[in-house]
Amino acid sequence: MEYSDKVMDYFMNPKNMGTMEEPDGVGEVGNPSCGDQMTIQIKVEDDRIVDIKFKTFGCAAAIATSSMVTELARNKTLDEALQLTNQEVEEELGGLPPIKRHCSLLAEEGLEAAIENYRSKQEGNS
Amino acid sequence: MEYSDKVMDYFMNPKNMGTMEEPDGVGEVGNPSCGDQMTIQIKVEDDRIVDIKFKTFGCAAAIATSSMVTELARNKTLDEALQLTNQEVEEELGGLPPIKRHCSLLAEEGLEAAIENYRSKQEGNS
Amino acid sequence: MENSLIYLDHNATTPVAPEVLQAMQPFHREQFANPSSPYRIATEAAQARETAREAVAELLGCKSQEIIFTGCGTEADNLAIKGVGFARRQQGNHIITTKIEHHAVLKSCQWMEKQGFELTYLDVDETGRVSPEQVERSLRDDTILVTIMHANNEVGTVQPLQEIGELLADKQAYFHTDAVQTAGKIPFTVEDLKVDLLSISAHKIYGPKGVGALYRRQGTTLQPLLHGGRHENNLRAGTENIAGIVGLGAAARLARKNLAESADKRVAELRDRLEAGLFEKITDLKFNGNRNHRLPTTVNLSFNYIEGEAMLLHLDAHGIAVSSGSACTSGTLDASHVLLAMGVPVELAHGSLRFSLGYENTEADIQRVIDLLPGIVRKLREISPLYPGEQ
Amino acid sequence: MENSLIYLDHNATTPVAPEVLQAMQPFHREQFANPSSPYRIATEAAQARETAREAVAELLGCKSQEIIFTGCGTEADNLAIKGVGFARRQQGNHIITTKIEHHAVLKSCQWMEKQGFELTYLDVDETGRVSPEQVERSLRDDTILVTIMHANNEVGTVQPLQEIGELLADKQAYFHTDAVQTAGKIPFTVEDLKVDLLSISAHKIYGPKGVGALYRRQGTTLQPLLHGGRHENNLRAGTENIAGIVGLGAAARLARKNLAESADKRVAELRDRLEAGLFEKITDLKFNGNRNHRLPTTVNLSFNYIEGEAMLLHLDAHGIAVSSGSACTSGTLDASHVLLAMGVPVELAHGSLRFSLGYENTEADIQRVIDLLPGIVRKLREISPLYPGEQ
Ligand SMILES: Cc1ncc(COP(=O)(O)O)c(C=O)c1O
Ligand SMILES: Cc1ncc(COP(=O)(O)O)c(C=O)c1O
Repeated sequence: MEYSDKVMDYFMNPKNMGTMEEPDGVGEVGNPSCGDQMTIQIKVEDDRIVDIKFKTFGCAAAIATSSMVTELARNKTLDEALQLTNQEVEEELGGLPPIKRHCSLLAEEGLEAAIENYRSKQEGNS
Repeated sequence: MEYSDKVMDYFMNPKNMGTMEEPDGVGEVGNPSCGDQMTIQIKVEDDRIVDIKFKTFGCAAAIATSSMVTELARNKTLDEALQLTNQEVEEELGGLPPIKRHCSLLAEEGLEAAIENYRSKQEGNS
Repeated sequence: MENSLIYLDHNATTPVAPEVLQAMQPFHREQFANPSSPYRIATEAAQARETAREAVAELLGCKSQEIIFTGCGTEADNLAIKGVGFARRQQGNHIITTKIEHHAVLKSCQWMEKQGFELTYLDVDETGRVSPEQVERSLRDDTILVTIMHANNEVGTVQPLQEIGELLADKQAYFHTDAVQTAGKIPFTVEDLKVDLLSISAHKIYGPKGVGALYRRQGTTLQPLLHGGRHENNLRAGTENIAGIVGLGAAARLARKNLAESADKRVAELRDRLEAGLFEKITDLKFNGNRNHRLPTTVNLSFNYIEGEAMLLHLDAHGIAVSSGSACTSGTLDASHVLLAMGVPVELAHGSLRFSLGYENTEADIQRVIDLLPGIVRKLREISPLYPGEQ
Repeated sequence: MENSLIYLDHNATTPVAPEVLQAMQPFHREQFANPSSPYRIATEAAQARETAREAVAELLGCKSQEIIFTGCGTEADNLAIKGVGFARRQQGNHIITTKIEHHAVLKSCQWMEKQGFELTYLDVDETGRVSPEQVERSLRDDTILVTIMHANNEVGTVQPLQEIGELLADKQAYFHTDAVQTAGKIPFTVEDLKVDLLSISAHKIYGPKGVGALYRRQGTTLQPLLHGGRHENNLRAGTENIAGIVGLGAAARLARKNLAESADKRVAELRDRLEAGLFEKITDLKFNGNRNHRLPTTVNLSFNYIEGEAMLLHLDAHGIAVSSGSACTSGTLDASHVLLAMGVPVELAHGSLRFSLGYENTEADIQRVIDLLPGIVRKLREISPLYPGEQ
């Protein structure tokens, strides 16, 4: 099994790692007993993701895809962000070993969950 | 599988190999389709083997034991010669590989057959 | 890069020792003959094979005719289990093993189940140990084989084989052990363990990969797994890997020498230092295994809130090679079946590292891990949504 | 002694070529890691394994995913036969093979009979060839496997696999061939032969002993023979013998180069010279095999009135290594099952020699055999009670 240089880079030096004060939306997906869990937080202005942070428990692929999805989503509108697929995340990272593919799903789902959470709060507010 | 030096010597330079004119007794044992056959001829004087010759079709062990049995039988009385066992032949040769043990039987049986043949001719004559 | 490598994964495999490599050398191009042939150069190869067999027999305290050379430890395990199963089907249908066996044993047993055999998989306690009483309770009249590993590759727990062997002594069941992790690493003989069959592998003790052996007590009925020529007393066909076999012989001799010089004790001291150093510097650390019955080479730890592979890759970036779970099961994402059987919670099983030391490791190696790992753990815990922060 | 060795037993085994040995060297102590591990030095070992897989695939004209590395040719044969048998039991129960297979195939088939499979052992003609028509006649609806060797190790006869493969194309039966004696020695691809499974062994083509491979056409159902870790696409467990696998890869590359340079034709010329020289000087000589369909390396002759081992040992005393019958069945005193199946009378089967040449043999080697053997034959015939004398 071998990770691409880009995966290793995003894993060793993850971008957008951490938490923020008062996020507008929060997604939590995965389950530690399955080996990975991800929390993603977004700040939204004018339907656009202006800040995004994550925390991930998991293997190198889980951490790298988490970090990449936050990079890709930043500054996208919510609709654009929802278009992001795990394939795109994978491709941006130069591919993943076959047995690690499922990790990129976590990232996609995490982002979706965060947007979902933001929108349901908006509905609650409106 | 490995032969002792003595087996190799008796195989490479067999003693008493050949045939004689007018032998007193002839033994023929074995069967080419089983992989070995031996002919043994003896000349008898005063109930004693005074000359002995053999020919053998077979592996190194068959040739070496044939040669050794003729060496051991020469100058023995017929009764003494009949006491010779395949163990003795084997021991004189410094042992045989286990799967080659049966070859020393051929030599013992060949000698017996030749003495048998001599004695039955004697009976016919008397 | 290789120069500065700190290798702490000796339970996965070891480098071939220089003296082993040298012993093997003549058998590639000079004494290369097929030892089954009757000519002289073949006889030399056959003699080298028998000398190696004696060396292995001496290591295990058995007769050299009781050693069957195989192509790896896995093959030795498969041969023991399937070989006994098919040979003794008349006598019975029941096989006992444990939940923490290496996959070579576990998957062989599962395959035997498909062939109609009945299997009992014994539980272990939280230290990874089987209880002899449980073995006794599981025994049936139709039990033909009990197979329990000597020491576990992941956590290093050593099983009470002697006690189990004693209670099997008057039973019809054969007793097999996978000693791939113990042969040459801790001193024992097959008589100590009271086993009928015992598997070893060369590459775990500074020998070459691709060669193993099965000890088979004289009179133990066995069917071959590889059919063909009459090699290895008709029990394992295939032109003998003479260089490999000679390498296993040399590795066995080296292991005896190392044991005689208490190399196992020295490595245990280093291992203890590593363990103490990490416990001192890292919080929320869990020890996996049995401190009283353990391989001298091995320590397995779970690092709460973070995942094993992530730690492993950070260490790798510093030239330190360790394992998370068993190397043989990577390629799977399941948590270690051994840790789970010991009752380790799944998250903690995912967060485990195995350090397995070898004779060439130094205090400096250990110190470097103690210096580096706490920072890596801190960094990964910061990324982890599970980490509550320092309490 | 070794310096003056004339080695004419290449069908039994070959010396490891210098370039093969060199390719293997780094994988004993430097790149020694277990390729299943996720750290960097392990990845290098895994890459070396995949490069070797590609080299083997190129030699056989297949995809690299279709290559399964094994511990020897025997294991590849056992894996093919038992692996298909157990995997396809639902589809049928009948296996077809021939009477002249290597024991690795023959004994595997006999074991399958004990497991309840039905076997057909095809006859061969007096040249050692199977007829495609007979294969066709033996096919049944429940035939799941046809296994026919590519070239026989004792007499070198090459089978009409392509014709057989064509008639099996629309049948459910898989087609396996033991190509241990042909891979790397004569040019072919798996597509030429139309086979689904094909066994090879490194040590027959200047590679190391203890490593082989099975080609398995994509989609061909197979059960593993060695259960355990997920190595080799879940089809062959056991820590990979990386040095050995790299050696097989290097041997495959060397074989391709040799074939490209028509080394097979050169060796056939030497072989023909040997054959002609012996026929010229020795009476009552019988050729065993098929002059039109034969391995370039091999000539098998029966010397009337005398026995093979005796000749062999005389040649050995002169530093010439040949074989009488198959090296793998020595340790038995039965006459070659191959020669008997070809209708050779038992005495003549006992009196056979196999000369198998390699790329390092010279004209001088051949000339020495032609000079020496007639005297040896004469001497042994003088000892033989069967010899009628020169007519
Ligand atoms: C035709 C044939 N098949 C199979 C084998 C077995 O190969 P290995 O010795 O590598 O197990 C051999 C040689 O021994 C052979 O000549
Ligand atoms: C306990 C145990 N058994 C069996 C094996 C299998 O040995 P091999 O890799 O030589 O097939 C291993 C190592 O992989 C092991 O650690």
